[in-house]
Amino acid sequence: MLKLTIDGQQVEVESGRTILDAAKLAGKEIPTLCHHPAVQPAGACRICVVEITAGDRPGLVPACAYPAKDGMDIQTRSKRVLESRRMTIQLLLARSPGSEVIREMAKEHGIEEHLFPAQTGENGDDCIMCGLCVRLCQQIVGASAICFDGRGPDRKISTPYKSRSDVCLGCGACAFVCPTGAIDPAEYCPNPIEKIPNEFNCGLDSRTPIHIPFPQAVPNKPFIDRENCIRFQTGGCGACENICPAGAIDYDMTDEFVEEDVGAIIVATGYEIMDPSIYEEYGYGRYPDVVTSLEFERMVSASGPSNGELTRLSNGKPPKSIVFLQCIGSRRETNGKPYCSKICCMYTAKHAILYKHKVHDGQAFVFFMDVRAGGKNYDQFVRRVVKEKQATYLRGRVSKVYARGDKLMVRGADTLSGTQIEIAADMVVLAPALVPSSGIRDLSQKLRVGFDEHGFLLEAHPKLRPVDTNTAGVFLAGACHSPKDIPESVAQAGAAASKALGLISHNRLSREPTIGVVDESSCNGCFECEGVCAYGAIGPRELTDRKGNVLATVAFINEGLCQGCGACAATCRSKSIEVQGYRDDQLFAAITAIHR
Amino acid sequence: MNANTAITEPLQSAAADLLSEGKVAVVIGYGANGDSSLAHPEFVRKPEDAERLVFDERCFGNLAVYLSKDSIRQMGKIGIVVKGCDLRAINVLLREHVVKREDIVLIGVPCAGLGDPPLQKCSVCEQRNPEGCDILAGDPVEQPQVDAELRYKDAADLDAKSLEERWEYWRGQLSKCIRCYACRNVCPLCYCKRCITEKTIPQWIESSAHLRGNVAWNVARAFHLTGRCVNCGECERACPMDIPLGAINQKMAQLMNEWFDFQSGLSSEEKAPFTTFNADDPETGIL
Amino acid sequence: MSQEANKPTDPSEWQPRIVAFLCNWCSYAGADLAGMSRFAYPAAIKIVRLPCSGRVDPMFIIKSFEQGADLVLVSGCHPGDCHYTSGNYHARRKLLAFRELMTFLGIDPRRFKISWVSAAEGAKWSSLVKEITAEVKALGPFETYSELQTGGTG
Amino acid sequence: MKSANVDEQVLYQAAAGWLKSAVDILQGAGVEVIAPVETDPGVVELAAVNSSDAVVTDYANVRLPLKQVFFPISEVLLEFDKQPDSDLDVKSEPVASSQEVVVIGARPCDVAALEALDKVFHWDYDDVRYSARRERTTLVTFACTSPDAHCFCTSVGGSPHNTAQSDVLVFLGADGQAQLQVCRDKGTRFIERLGDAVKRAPAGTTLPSPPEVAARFDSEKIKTWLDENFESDFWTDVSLKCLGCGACSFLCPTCHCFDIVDEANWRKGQRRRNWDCCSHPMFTKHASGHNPRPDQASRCRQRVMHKFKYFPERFEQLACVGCGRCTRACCVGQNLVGILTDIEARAKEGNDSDAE
Repeated sequence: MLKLTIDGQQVEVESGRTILDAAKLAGKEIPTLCHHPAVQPAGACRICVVEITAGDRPGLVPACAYPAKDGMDIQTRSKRVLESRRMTIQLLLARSPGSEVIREMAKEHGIEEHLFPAQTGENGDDCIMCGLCVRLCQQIVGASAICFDGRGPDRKISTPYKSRSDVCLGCGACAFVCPTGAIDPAEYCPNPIEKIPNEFNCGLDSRTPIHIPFPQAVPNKPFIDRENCIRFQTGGCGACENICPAGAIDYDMTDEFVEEDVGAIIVATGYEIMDPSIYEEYGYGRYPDVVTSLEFERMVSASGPSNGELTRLSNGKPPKSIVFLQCIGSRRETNGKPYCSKICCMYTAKHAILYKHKVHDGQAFVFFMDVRAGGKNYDQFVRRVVKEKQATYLRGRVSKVYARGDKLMVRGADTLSGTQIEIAADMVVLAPALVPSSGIRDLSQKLRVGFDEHGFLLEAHPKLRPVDTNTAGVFLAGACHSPKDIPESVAQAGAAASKALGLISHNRLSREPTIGVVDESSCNGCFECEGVCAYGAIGPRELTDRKGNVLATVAFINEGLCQGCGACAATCRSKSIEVQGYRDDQLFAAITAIHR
Repeated sequence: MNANTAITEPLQSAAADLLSEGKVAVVIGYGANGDSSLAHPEFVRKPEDAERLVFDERCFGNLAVYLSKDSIRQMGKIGIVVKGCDLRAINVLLREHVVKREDIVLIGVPCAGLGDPPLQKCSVCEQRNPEGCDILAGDPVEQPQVDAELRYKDAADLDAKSLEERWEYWRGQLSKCIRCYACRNVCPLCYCKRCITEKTIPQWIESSAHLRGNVAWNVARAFHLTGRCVNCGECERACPMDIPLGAINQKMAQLMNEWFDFQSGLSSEEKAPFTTFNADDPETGIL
Repeated sequence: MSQEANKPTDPSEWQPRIVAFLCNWCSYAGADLAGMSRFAYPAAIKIVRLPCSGRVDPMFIIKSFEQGADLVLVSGCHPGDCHYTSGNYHARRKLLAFRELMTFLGIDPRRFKISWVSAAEGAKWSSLVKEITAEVKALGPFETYSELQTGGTG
Repeated sequence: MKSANVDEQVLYQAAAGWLKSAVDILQGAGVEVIAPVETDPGVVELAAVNSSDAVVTDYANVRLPLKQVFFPISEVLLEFDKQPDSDLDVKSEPVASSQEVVVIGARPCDVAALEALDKVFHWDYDDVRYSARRERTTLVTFACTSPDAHCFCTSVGGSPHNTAQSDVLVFLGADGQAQLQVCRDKGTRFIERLGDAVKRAPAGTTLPSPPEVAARFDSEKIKTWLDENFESDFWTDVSLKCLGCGACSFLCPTCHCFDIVDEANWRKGQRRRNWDCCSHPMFTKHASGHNPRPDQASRCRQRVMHKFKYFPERFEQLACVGCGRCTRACCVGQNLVGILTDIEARAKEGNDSDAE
């Protein structure tokens, strides 16, 4: 370990580290521009200069590149240091007079007068020629797509010969690390730069390939989206590995299939919202200010893409009037879903309140078919919104949303007053129908659970077994079963959990006796029965003699899984399977008894 | 009877090798059976007996039927001589777990067709050179293009008749049945340890050789083979009363082909039509 | 039709015997609903309840004919609605093939019906039974089959 | 069967057209005539005929043996009925109609087989159905003219001209002529019925010599070997290819095993007697599940033992007439003569080794 003193404070660092590293450990802030922890230091911008007063050759050195040495005494804010920095900033101000970052830095260093005339035009852009982007593209991305091009005043960061590069990946890392935000990779990237939409925020902002999927994720750990990660695409980068202090990044980790034997399965796959763009009259997808309720939810969330600031996507201004449209696709027999999506009335009332929190002088309107506020305190909540004039409730449907100037004109009927009305809105929020998760049909086939025409999973009995499915051991919770709000989902999940516990907490399973039984003496072991079993209840069983020699492999019906449909019995040519209660001899007797 | 030496010789040496190397305990093949019009099954267990094996134009039998017999299986691993048509039956046996592929050695013999005039199955045979065998005895024969129309000709001829004519025909044919069950016992796919006719509680199929019992038996037989039968024609050959069982099997095979694009025994992997389904299967005539 | 079904039957009139194999969850429930909804239908039909149409073995149908049925009906859930997910799909394959086999042997396929009746289709059940009863009455007794007992070598 | 051998076998001559006259006369007298008819192309069966037109004469043998006339494939023994408002009603089927039957055209081997059947069905218990049918039936046998390679009647005590159990043995000549040899008194009655259609053959008329049927084995030697070889690997070897179907037994003119079944619903039904067969595994299976003949080897052995050992021991005759049907019908080329000559060879080998 090396011992050194920074601004009079003792600090210990490992050998091989820089003065900047040591200063960070000591909690001393040194401004940087061309520095990035993942990139080899270059000391290009000279903003990080510090003064060595003892322990080495005295003088000004760039902290980012200069190695820490044992016994060094370093000053980070000495007069010499500050003068040097100020001069550097003055030069940078001349080069990049428009850069917010440099001007902010100048302000921090008390610079009021500009010593040098500001460069203009091409020679005075935001690029401070620090070359961080070039180093990054070479060292980290591994593409070496950009370089310094030209000499003197013509010097510029660009691709060779300023032509569009075919080695540029379009990853945008250069723009990402640029300390002054001077780079637009689109200038030289042959491919359109596609930002990765942040799924959790409905694509309203973007995310990095390595990311934590959403704020309350369990486990709350980042993961790498391989399709977008440069490391997995080109083998380059590795920035996250380089900077992760815990060394937690392991590119060799692969997806794995984990097999567990379980006694019960609870399906809680939730819902998605239907794409409202199929209803052209509402203009979703055509007008940026027509958003879904889920997008609105993110927009007003403090952890959302705009940190809770509600602005119009078209022009960034706060929406002064907003219209909420209910039942978009729900309760619609033709070209939609016939069912009520159940949660929209309540969340829309909530959204109206949230809107008023964000835009105090805004005006909210809600077009509704019926307000369905069945639930504890639900109706009171909606009435409060109406009474407190948080929103104007209009009973009727909207026929058309169209743009006029920068306004969205919402034309609809108010059936209570019997009038046609048109509202000039800044934002329109749609409440689309809830639909089951898109993979539900595949899953239901795997679990052998039925689903209705909309894809919601079927319960065993609508009144008596609302949490069970017809497949023993599989239970339902939440919106995979039908649209449900949070309290209902929680209640059903609790019920499902207790059903599952009830099932697995006994040593023996009790069930209805109408199940298939194999006559092992005549079973051929052809396993055609296995093919027709909808429950995967049939498997092989080896018949052995006393010494353990296998005499035959015959079908075995798992009593816990069999539901007693009898498809196996009808398929068995040797009649070696009987369904108890519907045995062949019983049916034979029934058939012969019919005829006198 | 001229043994086909181009096949018989490599066949004998292959069998002798398999036996002397201990790769199989028995080779099921055909034996000369004197000057009979039918080469009989031969079970060779010693290399020196391999010379008893022949292949000629009298090798009608489908030896796959022996793969499910306990008396043969007890011997150990089985080498079996198969024509292309027989191989289809073995594919079904493999699919239905009657035998394991590793427990048998397939000695394929090319076959340009048997019978004079050629058997119906031979005239539409698309497996003259059995594929996927461990050993192929003799050189491949030419595989002519087969007119798919002819594949189900016997069934189609009967289908062209009216319902009443067909009933008259089958009434006559099924009346002859003496319930000897030769059709069942010769069928490589009728390997049930207990045939449905032998189950007495309940007795679905009356054992009496009256027309009612005969119809029930023949319907059950045909239905149990639907989607499985490889149309090897052994049932019809074995029937001492010359009932044209092949036409019934053909009819059901034709249906499976038409409805599900399925021909039995072409692979051991494909699922049998009655063990799977498609949501958009044919549905005509359902109320 | 419904009036006819409500009329007391003329004892001298020949009554067909229809055997129906119904799945427990759809068609049997549909027949139940027909009863609860007071939809009348002819009494010629005798019902054997099964868990699923997939339980039907063609032997059931043959045995019914042997026992003197003039018509056999198998009814299950509509495709996609099977209580057991896929029983009716398997039944559909087998029973349609079985009907083709019957037809090929010259046994009148009009004597064997397949239908899908859901638990909600009480009215369909009632009209279906009326329809097939009328049809089998027009066809008359199933003599092709009833005479079989005396035929054959024996 | 109440048709005793005649003291002297008288020979008659019949001109062309005698067969037609015979059928007409018999039908005129209300007699049921059963004769060989072509049922399928190339297939001849015994069946009731209305006229002589359908009767064929140029055939080797009928497919189903003569036994079916006396011992049908399936016959009703009794019928029962229990209606809700009445007592159980059991009706025994009439044993046989009293209608007279003449079978014209069975072959001598099939007819000779009746000797074995007569003994079985008449042994400790008189099978009234069989006996009644035998009693009402006259057998006018056609002497065999075209034995084939599978025929071996001469090895089991028969011949193409065997008269055993025949009432009349007919030697068909060219152009529809025939010589009729009366063997039993029922035959005499048959000849009387024919009236002018036949006349006594002049003294010294010779019968055609029987066609050659080579002797294949000595049944005595076979029995000796069978006596000592109940347990032998031979049975396993010989049964390997046997698939256990019933074709050989069902077509055999002497096989006579049967099963009795009830075919009923819960109100009424029939008790039937059906042909059965010792090759079928179910034949000996006990209700317990135990099967004393558990494999095809023991079943094959039973079939040979029964015909060539047990039956001769009990009835002093073989239960085989050498018709060769079993060999012709076998779908795997099992050959009874082959089995028997193998046995004979083994018997010789045994003797030789004993001598050493």
